[in-house]
Amino acid sequence: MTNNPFPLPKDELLAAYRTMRTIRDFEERLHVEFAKGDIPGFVHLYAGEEACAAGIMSHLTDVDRIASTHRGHGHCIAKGVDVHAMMAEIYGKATGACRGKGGSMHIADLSKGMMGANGILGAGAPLICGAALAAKFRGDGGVGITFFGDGASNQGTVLESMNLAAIWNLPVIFVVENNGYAESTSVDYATAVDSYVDRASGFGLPGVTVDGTDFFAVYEAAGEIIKRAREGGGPALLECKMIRFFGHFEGDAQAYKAKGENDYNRTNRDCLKIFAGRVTSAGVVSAAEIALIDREVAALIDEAVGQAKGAPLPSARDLLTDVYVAY
Amino acid sequence: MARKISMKQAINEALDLEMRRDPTVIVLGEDIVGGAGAPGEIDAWGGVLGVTKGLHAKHGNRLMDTPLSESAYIGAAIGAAACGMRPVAELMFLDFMGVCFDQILNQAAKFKYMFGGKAKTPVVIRAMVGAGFRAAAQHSQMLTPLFTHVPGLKVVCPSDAYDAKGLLIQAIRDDDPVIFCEHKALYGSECDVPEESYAIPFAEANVVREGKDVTIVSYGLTVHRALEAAETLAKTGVQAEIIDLRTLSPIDWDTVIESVETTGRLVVVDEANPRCSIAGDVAAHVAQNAFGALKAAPQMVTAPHTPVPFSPVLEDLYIPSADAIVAAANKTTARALAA
Amino acid sequence: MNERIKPIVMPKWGLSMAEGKVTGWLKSAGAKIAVGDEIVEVETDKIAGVVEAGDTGTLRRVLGAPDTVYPVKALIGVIAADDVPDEEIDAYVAEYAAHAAEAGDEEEAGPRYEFVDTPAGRLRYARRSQTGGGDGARAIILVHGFGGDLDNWLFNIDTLAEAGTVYALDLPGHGQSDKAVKDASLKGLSEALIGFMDALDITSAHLVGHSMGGAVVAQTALDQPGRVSSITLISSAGLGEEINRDYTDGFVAAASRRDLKPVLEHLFHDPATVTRQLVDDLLKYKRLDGVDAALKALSSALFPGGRQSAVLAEALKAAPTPVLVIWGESDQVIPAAHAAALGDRARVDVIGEAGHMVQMEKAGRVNELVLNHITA
Amino acid sequence: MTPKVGIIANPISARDIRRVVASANGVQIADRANIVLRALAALAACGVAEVVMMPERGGIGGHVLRGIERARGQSAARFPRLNFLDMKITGTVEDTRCAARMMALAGDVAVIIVLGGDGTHRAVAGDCGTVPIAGISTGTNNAFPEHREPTITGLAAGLAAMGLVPPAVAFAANKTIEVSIDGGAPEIALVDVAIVTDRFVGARALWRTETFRELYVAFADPEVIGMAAIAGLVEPVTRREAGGLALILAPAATAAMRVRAPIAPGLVEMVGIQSWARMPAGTVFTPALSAGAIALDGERELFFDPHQDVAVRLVDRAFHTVDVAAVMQFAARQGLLLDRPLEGARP
Repeated sequence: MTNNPFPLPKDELLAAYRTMRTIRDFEERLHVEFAKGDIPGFVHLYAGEEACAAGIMSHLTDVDRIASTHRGHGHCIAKGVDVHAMMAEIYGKATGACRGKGGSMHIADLSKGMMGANGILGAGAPLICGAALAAKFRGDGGVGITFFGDGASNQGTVLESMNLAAIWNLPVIFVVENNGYAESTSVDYATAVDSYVDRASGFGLPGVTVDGTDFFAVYEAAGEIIKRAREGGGPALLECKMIRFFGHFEGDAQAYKAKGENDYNRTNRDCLKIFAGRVTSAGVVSAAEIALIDREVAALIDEAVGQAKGAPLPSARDLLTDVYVAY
Repeated sequence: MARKISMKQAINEALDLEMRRDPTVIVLGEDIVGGAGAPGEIDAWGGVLGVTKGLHAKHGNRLMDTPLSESAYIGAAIGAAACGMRPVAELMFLDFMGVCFDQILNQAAKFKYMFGGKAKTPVVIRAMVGAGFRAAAQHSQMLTPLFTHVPGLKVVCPSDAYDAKGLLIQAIRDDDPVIFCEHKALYGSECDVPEESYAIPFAEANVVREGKDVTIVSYGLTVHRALEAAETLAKTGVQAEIIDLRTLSPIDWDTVIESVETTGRLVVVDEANPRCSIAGDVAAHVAQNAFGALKAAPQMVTAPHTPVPFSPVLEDLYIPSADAIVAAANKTTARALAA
Repeated sequence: MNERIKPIVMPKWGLSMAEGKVTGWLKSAGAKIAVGDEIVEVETDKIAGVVEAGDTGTLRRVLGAPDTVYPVKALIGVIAADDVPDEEIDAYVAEYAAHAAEAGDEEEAGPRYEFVDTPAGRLRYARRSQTGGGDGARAIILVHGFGGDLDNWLFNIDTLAEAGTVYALDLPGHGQSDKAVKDASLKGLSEALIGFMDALDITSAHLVGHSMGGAVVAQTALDQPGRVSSITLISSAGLGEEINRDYTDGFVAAASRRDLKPVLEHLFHDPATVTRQLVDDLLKYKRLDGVDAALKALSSALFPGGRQSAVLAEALKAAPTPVLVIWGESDQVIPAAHAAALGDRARVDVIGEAGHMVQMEKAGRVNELVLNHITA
Repeated sequence: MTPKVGIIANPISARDIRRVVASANGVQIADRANIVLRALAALAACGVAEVVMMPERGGIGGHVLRGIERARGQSAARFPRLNFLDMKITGTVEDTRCAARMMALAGDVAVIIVLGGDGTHRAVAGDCGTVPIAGISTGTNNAFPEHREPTITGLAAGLAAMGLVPPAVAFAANKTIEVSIDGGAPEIALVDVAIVTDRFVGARALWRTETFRELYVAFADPEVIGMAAIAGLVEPVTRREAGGLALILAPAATAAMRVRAPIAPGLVEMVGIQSWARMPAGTVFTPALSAGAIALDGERELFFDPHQDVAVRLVDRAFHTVDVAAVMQFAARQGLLLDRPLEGARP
């Protein structure tokens, strides 16, 4: 169909879907594998929140930098980090993205502009100010995006960074991924004024709230905000209202959620379903094309898990390397 | 060529030279220019004690005043370092680490390792350390041991202007995060410093005085106290060898061990509080690795296990004195036993 | 002042020397003294050396106490003939002290290091000429060796000024000259020397070179014979292939005091000469930006693989310039055997109990030989 | 039965993309709470004793209660009694609809004061039945609520609620536009319905003029901001006169006629116009565009595909609002707020 009413050409629509599907399958698979006991440590899953990562990262290139959260797999995949290296890292293997030294919470690939998932909530905000400052000094047009949750939005680092970004007019976008829960604590309890846009206003930053389950809502708003920042318009805040399909971490019984909440959200607020429904009903993408991506992604994740399981473990020697560039 | 300048000037010169050499070097901190946005003069302060004065005129907006917001700007310096810049961030007083420690402890120090070696964070965090300014408990601490404890960080503490310049230049060129500790009581101290750029390698202790009877290991201000003590000791026939560690992480164990193997006696002088201090670290290392060479138990001369007091009479008691060093040295020699 | 009484003073070895320590007397009071006799050992924070007699007579007073520090020019001994009465000597000593107090800061106005811009960069040099006495028209240029600087001539520059105006320069990459070495070959260094002479309007000069500096002055004599009145080659490179790689490579590689000290000990007959301060000063030099690159460039151009790349002996034999060769017998850097490389084409002196830095260790003898050679 | 006044203050409105693409602003939570306090003080001055308010979790209610508490500590009875509706809070527009329904069903709510933008007013208007609305604008892009000091709106609402002003004077009828897809339950717009080529809701706000195709307005006021301004600059139609206006739009580059219209705060854009016509009440209009999105009062809310039928219809006298200007004029003429404490002593 030549008449594409969406703000992305068809190939980019397909790419966005592939990104979201890859994140979803990656996370769903981790949920299963974690339960088997093969995966060490803490794992925080991004399933349900894919539209946010994909909608924002569709506007970025490797020159743009992101600082992620503890729930970073989605950001990594959308920013182009290799899925095989990620999976191997989560399994603690020598072939992992961080050679098995970081794990799920610290996957990074600076060559892709991914400055790391981060186990310290709110820590990415100052870092991304630095990334944006570097971009400004270099004049390379890069922007910095820092992701944080509704919980971490109460960290001083985030608020200090908004001030810093504002006074230095840094190309920084503060993205609040508001899934309603800071671990198990409701946003209504933990946040004095449930308006992150108001907080941004306090620093003179424009803020926008969008439905984070709607790829196009995120895509459009992020597009305008990123363009503005790239052109020197300064920092802004984007709040994405999202759904977390799983618990805070794997093993979380989610007793704090309402009865039926997950089922309702899976049925009615699944960003992949919403996206696929839109593009197919508009006739731009066929159901067969969607199905093909689904199959390809499933195979990719199978392969990644298989490779990760078979990959070598780090050796004792690796314990002592990579602490310093030179010491 | 060399001329006498103060440690303050030496630091200023190091920043100037490195900013000239490398366009990715930027300097940020509170009041490092001074007067930003105010109706009066720009470069009104040049840092709270004037260390960066005049650099703004030479390098313009590569020096940036920051809001009083240590988490944000120390973090920004670290983020910029991870993105190819070589920022020098001034924390003013190292005591302020409390409000930005996460960015140092969990971010800068960890990136290289946590990301499997695929990151480097060439940031320098300059900060004043040490007592003697009647600045009381929150502006006078020698917090070096807190940083040497953290793998991934390098910790430097020069004792004179020559070392300050060469070590700061090395710190800026170094690819790892460096905590650069400047003893405020030494800012005015002068010595011969070449005009040219030079870098002093890390983990290269300086033997500032040679002696055969007792090894005194120190860094920063107390190196000078140790030198005073050595003069006193010399009058009684005890020749003290004084080692200025210069860098605390990495640390030059070889020089310390070699010296102790000659003298058989060790006194470690540290302005930090005693528990888990540099003094304790050095004493333990020597005991473990050169036990056979020791003729007496190693002695530690440190600040007491108290906060830094305000009243001058108390603060003077707080800082390790030359007399205390002499007493400790005598304790390691038979002379003390005979007395 | 009584002209029959001659003072022995704390010497000033180099601009930075302000004081020195008497470490021991080699002659005791009442001993007969001849010119050039080693009288007293003095140590500065940089170097240990010996004060040689400039006069004949009897050592009438030993004033400098061992292990005591005296300022430069302080009276530490008195030489006079036996028939000078003790009262006169005591009066002299008293007067000397009073005079020294008056002289005060005068010395501060003494010669400073100077700098000159040349095609090879900005070069530092020291200049000495004696007002009255010496022959100001004669130019003498002292050229240090690999990794050295003009202070290598600490014990020579003042004495040699008796024969003319002495210049000691820092070659490119050395001392306080520009650290960039544009051409690290012998030709390049020789051109730098000619550039130095041009910049100071020195049409011709007696060239004295030590080690690598010897090869440089030899090259200059070959390329510009009209501008070179004579050459003196001290422990010189360019006379054979052998060179101690432990020294050349070790000097380039050493980054710490611990590494550098044993390397420097190769330079002297008496390894104790290598003081902590000497090592520190060289380390300070080696740390300067550009020095490492300069030394590596020179080392790989001149001593690749532990062999000297340029041997000029045959060419020198055919050249007209007068040549003096001086060597320390126990040289551990370049073998003293090379002293014979020019056969009877040159005057040769191999000095005992001296190493590669023979001009420092046996300064009196070297100065005497050079003065004779230049004024011949 | 003493009449009550209802207050619906929406904490979640006004965070749309126009803050970025233009320089729109919004009223912050704390300021919204202050607006409520000002309105409450005005209501108390009119004799309103009890107010019911929609609960929310954005912080307005808490701030208001703290304000009342502080006032109570300082002096007495500046504010009426305040109660919150007993309802489940979802944090979505459904809260607004629910509160409007409950206030309508209660029977003793005489007027509902609404804080919000066009979207909030639309949600209330759809569910408040016959209870009149007194609107206070807090949104970005508002054409419907008047911009006025909330104390005055509070006074007018209070006077009207207490029956001190005849309903014929106090309350004005308003038009709406209904949109239904495939004959389903209609959605309403208070000001305008725009048909755009986007086939997704996205960031909701309208700011890319090249996507504009059709526009239906209940009133066309050249003094207001937003899509209605396009119509207002072509042919003004007041809120009170019958019928609206329907316009066929076109890309500005190729249009026969263009209007420079303030389509959002700080955003004055060239919009191409192909034709326009009066839109009588009750007549069904069918968009010519076969598929796209439908924006209600400036926000994309619905989308339709080629196989779907879209019907657009103007409704006269759909709901009522407090006519603040008329009430205050009446109050002045009748001396409703005059007081003569020394009257008895007059000669």
